[in-house]
Amino acid sequence: MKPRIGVFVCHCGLNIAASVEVSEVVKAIKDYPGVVHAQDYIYMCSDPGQNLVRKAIREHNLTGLVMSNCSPSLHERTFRNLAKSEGLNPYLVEVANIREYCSWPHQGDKETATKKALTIIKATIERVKRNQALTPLVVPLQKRVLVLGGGVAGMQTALDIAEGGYPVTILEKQAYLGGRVRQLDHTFVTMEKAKDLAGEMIDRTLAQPNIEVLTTAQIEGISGYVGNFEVQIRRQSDWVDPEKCNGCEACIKACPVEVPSTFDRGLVMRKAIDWTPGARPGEKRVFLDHQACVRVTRQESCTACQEVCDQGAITYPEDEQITQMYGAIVVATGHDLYRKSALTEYATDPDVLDALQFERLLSEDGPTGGKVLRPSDGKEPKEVVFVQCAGSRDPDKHFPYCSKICCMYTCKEARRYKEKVPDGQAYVFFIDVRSTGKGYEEFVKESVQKERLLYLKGKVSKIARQGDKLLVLGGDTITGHRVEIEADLVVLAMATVPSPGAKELARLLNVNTDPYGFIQEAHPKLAPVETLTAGIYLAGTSQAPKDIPHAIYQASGAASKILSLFSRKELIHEPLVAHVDTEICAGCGYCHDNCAYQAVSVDPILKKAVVNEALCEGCGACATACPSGAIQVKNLDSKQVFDMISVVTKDYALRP
Amino acid sequence: MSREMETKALIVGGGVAGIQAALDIADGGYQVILVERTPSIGGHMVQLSEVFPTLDCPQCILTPKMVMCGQHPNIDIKAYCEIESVTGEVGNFTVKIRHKATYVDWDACTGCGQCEQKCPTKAPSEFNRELAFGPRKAIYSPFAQAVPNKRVIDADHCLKLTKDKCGVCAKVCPTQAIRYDMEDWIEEVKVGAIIVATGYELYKKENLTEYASDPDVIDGLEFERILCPSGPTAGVIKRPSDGKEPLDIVFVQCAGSRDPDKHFPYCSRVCCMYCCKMAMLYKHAVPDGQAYIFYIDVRTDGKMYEEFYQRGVEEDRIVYLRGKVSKIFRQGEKIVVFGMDTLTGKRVEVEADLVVLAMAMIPNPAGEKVKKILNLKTDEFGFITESHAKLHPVETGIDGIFVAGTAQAPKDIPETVAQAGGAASKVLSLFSGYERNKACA
Amino acid sequence: MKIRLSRERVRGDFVKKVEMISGQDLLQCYQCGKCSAGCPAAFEMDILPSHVIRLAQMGQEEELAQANSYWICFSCQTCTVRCPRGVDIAKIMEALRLVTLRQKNRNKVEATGLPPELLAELPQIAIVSSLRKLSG
Amino acid sequence: MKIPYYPGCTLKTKAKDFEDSAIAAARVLGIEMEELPRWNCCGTVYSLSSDDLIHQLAPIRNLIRAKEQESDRLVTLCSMCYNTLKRANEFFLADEEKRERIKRYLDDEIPYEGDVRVVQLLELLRDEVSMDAIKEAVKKPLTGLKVAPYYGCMLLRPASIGIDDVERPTVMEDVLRALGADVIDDPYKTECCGAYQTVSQKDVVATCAHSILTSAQGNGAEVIALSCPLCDFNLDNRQKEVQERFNGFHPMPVLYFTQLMAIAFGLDPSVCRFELSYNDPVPLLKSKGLIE
Repeated sequence: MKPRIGVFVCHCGLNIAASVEVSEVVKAIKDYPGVVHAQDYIYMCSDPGQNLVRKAIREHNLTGLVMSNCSPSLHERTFRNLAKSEGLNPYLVEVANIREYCSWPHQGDKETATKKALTIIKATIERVKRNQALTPLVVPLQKRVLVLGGGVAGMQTALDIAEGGYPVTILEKQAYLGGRVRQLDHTFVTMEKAKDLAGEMIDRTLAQPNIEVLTTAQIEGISGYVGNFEVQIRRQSDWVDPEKCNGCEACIKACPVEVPSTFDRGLVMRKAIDWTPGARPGEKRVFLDHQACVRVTRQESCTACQEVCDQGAITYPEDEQITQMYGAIVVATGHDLYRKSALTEYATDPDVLDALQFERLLSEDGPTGGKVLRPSDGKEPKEVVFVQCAGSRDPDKHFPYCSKICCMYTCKEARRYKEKVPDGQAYVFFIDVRSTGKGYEEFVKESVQKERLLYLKGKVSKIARQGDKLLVLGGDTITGHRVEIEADLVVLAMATVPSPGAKELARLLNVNTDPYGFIQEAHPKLAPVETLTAGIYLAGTSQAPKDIPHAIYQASGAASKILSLFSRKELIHEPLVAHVDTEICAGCGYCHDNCAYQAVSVDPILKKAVVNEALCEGCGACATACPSGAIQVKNLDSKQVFDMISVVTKDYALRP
Repeated sequence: MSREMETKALIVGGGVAGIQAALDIADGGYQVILVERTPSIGGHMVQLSEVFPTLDCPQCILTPKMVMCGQHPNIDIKAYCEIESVTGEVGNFTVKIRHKATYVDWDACTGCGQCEQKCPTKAPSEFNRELAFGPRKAIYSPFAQAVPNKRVIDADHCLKLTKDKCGVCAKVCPTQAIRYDMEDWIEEVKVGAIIVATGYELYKKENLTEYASDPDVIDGLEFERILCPSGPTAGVIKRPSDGKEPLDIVFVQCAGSRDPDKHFPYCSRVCCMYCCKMAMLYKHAVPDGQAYIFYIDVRTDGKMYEEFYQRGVEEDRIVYLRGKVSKIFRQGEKIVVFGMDTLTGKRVEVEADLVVLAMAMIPNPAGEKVKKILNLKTDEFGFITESHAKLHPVETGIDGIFVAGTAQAPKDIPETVAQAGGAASKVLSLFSGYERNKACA
Repeated sequence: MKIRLSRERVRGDFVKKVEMISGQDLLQCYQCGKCSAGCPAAFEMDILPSHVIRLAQMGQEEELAQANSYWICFSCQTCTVRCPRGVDIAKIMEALRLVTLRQKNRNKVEATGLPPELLAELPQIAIVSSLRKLSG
Repeated sequence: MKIPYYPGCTLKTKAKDFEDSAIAAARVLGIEMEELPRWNCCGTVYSLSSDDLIHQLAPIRNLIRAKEQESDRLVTLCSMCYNTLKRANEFFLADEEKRERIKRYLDDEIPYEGDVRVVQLLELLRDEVSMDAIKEAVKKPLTGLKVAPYYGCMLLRPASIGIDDVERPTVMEDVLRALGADVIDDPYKTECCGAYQTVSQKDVVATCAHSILTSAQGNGAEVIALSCPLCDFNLDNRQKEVQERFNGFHPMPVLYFTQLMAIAFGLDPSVCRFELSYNDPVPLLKSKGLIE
């Protein structure tokens, strides 16, 4: 069938008409091959403008439209919807952008602008001639969410989605919910007990009927795409039945394995079977840590604990394997602290702690019952030095970034220390005090004055043991003097780093990470909770260091994206996707290698490329990589592109 | 809940926070009324030159969102409107909205701009921060990509409305949209939830009396307009007094912030980054120029912010000086800045061509009325108090009323966008939870 | 130069004395340097006002004893009116002067030591205020 | 209007030009400044220490003198006296415990509760006389005379006792403008002259004076107007040292604002006691036709 194309040229008020001689364009394009109708109007997007287009479609029986106006990001949808309502396939409509690409950059040069507009329109006509009528893809949608990580960010996302009426699974690696907040003493600015804060959220989470919590569980495999992720989950079975256990501790005494306590950050040793934090803060339970037990680590058949348990509470069932479909996934895997031993200029010493260890010393449920006693000899430290930026803001040796929360938690820890040891002195070495949140600056000021904290601007150069004391060599760049302190205890605000295993998880989920292993958001400003993989979102410190309020509202932000997603019956996907001519395809796999969305694979048996249309974003990277031209993007195939180029080169060939 | 819930949201304020929340809720399938006080949505973000740390232009990243709002079937933008009263409770608020007289029938206006072109009267442009460079007309649209793309008449400057002369806009309007006799009118709507996103303003320079009141001592937003490629100087860096290119430029951070004795105790959070950004953009536009930044602490604590700051120092050779500026005054052609570098312990005197004050961020005074109508709790500076600093950072303590963006506290764009999403999520949870429960029952 | 810090230093008698005489909390100062930036006498000072406060915060009595800053200070209070934290720096300067002047025979200006031609030239107001500020 | 007046040490000697011109000019505006019958030195500088009360006694006694005149106000000319008296009174009012202790040392005096207000002549002109009244009293407007007002420190700082905005005062400008002068805006008008350091640190004061004077000259000033005998000495007499230290410096006259008032009001120039000035202002004033 011969194409019957209509060309509509918009004045956009004076936006286009001031630079482009619209009437000349219409005159010149009227007789262009394939064009049966051309027309201009002051505002094609306005109601009267749209009516003109409708009338033309009917009267001239048009088979394609070239809308010559502003950028397609503005009105492509408008005119495609219009076409659809007139019974014309919307994918036979293309926009020739003669505003952003032409009239705006060529203001005051009517001749150039008019000529260029004409070229753009002709090229678009050539494209439309080969356009196919397409139908949007419909993808089913599983309205169930998987949240990876049961810290405050994960719980907040889960709560928002669950309150919106959708089922959520929280997958938590540890045996308890609450994440890092469970390890903290107080939280800054409000000085609430962290366990109260975590407790409130945990209570709400456990009470929410739409939330399923899987502790000691991890994701093992994933396939599928947005709306339809199939996820394999491995859940360690509980080897101690909490219903039967009476807490007699016989098993703990009998257990031959001793490991550093992870919850207390290695400040004390514990057995492979031992007390561990319970579901709610303040509660505890006996728990057998598979990672420490010789039954797992050395495949031995030790049953020392089972033998002494007169309640019969201990059994060793196999791990659970769960497979479940999810429509969306939220990564909220949190953070860790950089290891102290990386800073070799600071002594490896029992009295040189990282900030989380110090939190444990401050905590009532910590190894000292909340008394500040130094690990080496149990004495109360009277001179305590806090060192900020330990590994942060150190592009040469460690991390270039700022860990964001250390300025505030250091101030809080110093303040808490002084509340517990009123005759002690706290020193804080800093480079810049970054107290930028609501009430933060005021908190630092108040703490300094109330607790007589001495802030020293400068990095610490060396920390060395000297008898009973730790010698801290620092500087005060304000007076320009070197500073030496004989401290009893040193607390290092180690850089915030992603949780262990974050990189592997990112690879599994096919989401990007930044050079430090934090999950990369799709756009720092406009899509801060999305990843580039549709259907996978992020929350909390898995994305970057952040404080609790920021993590919580960001987690809600991620929930809102999912609630939006789930508000539809099914997912509609643009049909402008890659398409393989299997008779040409040689199965080389270049397309697969170049696809950022994992949308193209090579069928192992047929040795032909296969496009998962639900994942394809139509970017065309595969098409440019394909040596034979077998893979093409629909409605922008290479023939169309070359036709367009021919127009442009022909029009400009005679230019001097 | 026994009563029916109105599953429609009202958002007050059409800046990036309001836009983001509106889009999230609308994409979630619910109706949104987006009320904006000025003739166009976009807020302060569209005034900016480029945004840190990516140096994207807001025209590239925000205007598409504005257009999406304008075209979204679920979003009803009510520009040039203000909230008059609110009654009721979560699920059932009755809101009276004042449509301020635009003197232009927006149903008829096509946005062609012929009226604006012919209008003989100039007035200071709010969008251009009333800089000498960029006046607007008495009938105007605040900027080229305004959404909605409609004109309003500024009744204080229009010759027809002040002196009953002229009337040229009515003559040239091809759709006869001009209505000189238009009056404010009140509309009543019912909504189930409200998000307050009334934003910020900058503290007035005049409050810092030790710094001269001088055309060449400007605030951050004024400099954004001068830097903006589509701004009133077309991106050519000129100083307001004489249009000359400034070769020595001084940025003064914490101008009114971190000053509990005289101004505000809090940190305004974004100035460290935007000063660095503006100094970089300045340097890109004026390669011979030199930028100096006076600071107390460099607070570059977001993702890639520290790296951005280091780039400013290393690549654009920004000289950072640690110390507050004590006095700024004009001496002939130059603006003299008395500062200090506390690190060398030396006093620093700069003879600058232009001085940019990073004025403290304060709650938008135009939001005061809204806060009063809604009975919202605020801190002593007027920022809306969230119901719990950590657990409920977007709730206001009144059921069904949420807060987003800088109305709550100073924050940058990514935080604003994330928080707006958070507020939208609360509304979506509320509406969708209600509907799913109803469906189950 | 090196500073050894300890509890005895940063909470020693010197710090207490300066805080008591001046009525100011030294730690209220966050070292922004605005006082030094605007001080009209700073060009002659060996240690600028903000550094004087910094050393006082750290209890560095000896180094401060050597400084000329508070003897140069005009008590003009430019620093005081501009301090963002509301620290009355002029009072701290006064306190540092008094720490010395309250000891015996430590006057900077002696009434009997002024030459007659100077006394003849100077207005009374200069002589009285100089003696008030610079002698015990 | 009668008002008790506190002269202070220097107004009776080296700054007689200030006192005589002020009393004469004020009289034109209907103000009778009545010198306190017995006054003592105010101490010249306010004590900045918070642990001695002794320095507060002298100024408070002077306020009691005003109270004895059955007045609730006391006017000063000298900026330093103003500052010391006013601050002492503020201190007396602010702290009840200290107030009671001070009273114990004043038990030979009539009871005093801090109810005397200290005002400086400029305040009185602004708040009670009005600029219009001054304008009306002008017989010989100071047309063409380029005057840079200089406030120094003690009229303005600290902010709680300042007679005007601490950074951007305008009262002296307004008075001079009312007199018809061409007022020069100079950023150094609130910078310190070096004050009492003139006794033992001449050179420091000369450097300060140099900055202030050259800034004013750079902005076109022919004469400086001020209100403090110590500023006057440092800016006028110390020009000798300024000339010695700084090449190319051109001396300029320095006057009390009241001397300019007296001239503009057409009073006999003898009340101005120009002979007390170090840099003779007469040639300049003559050249402008302001005096014979």
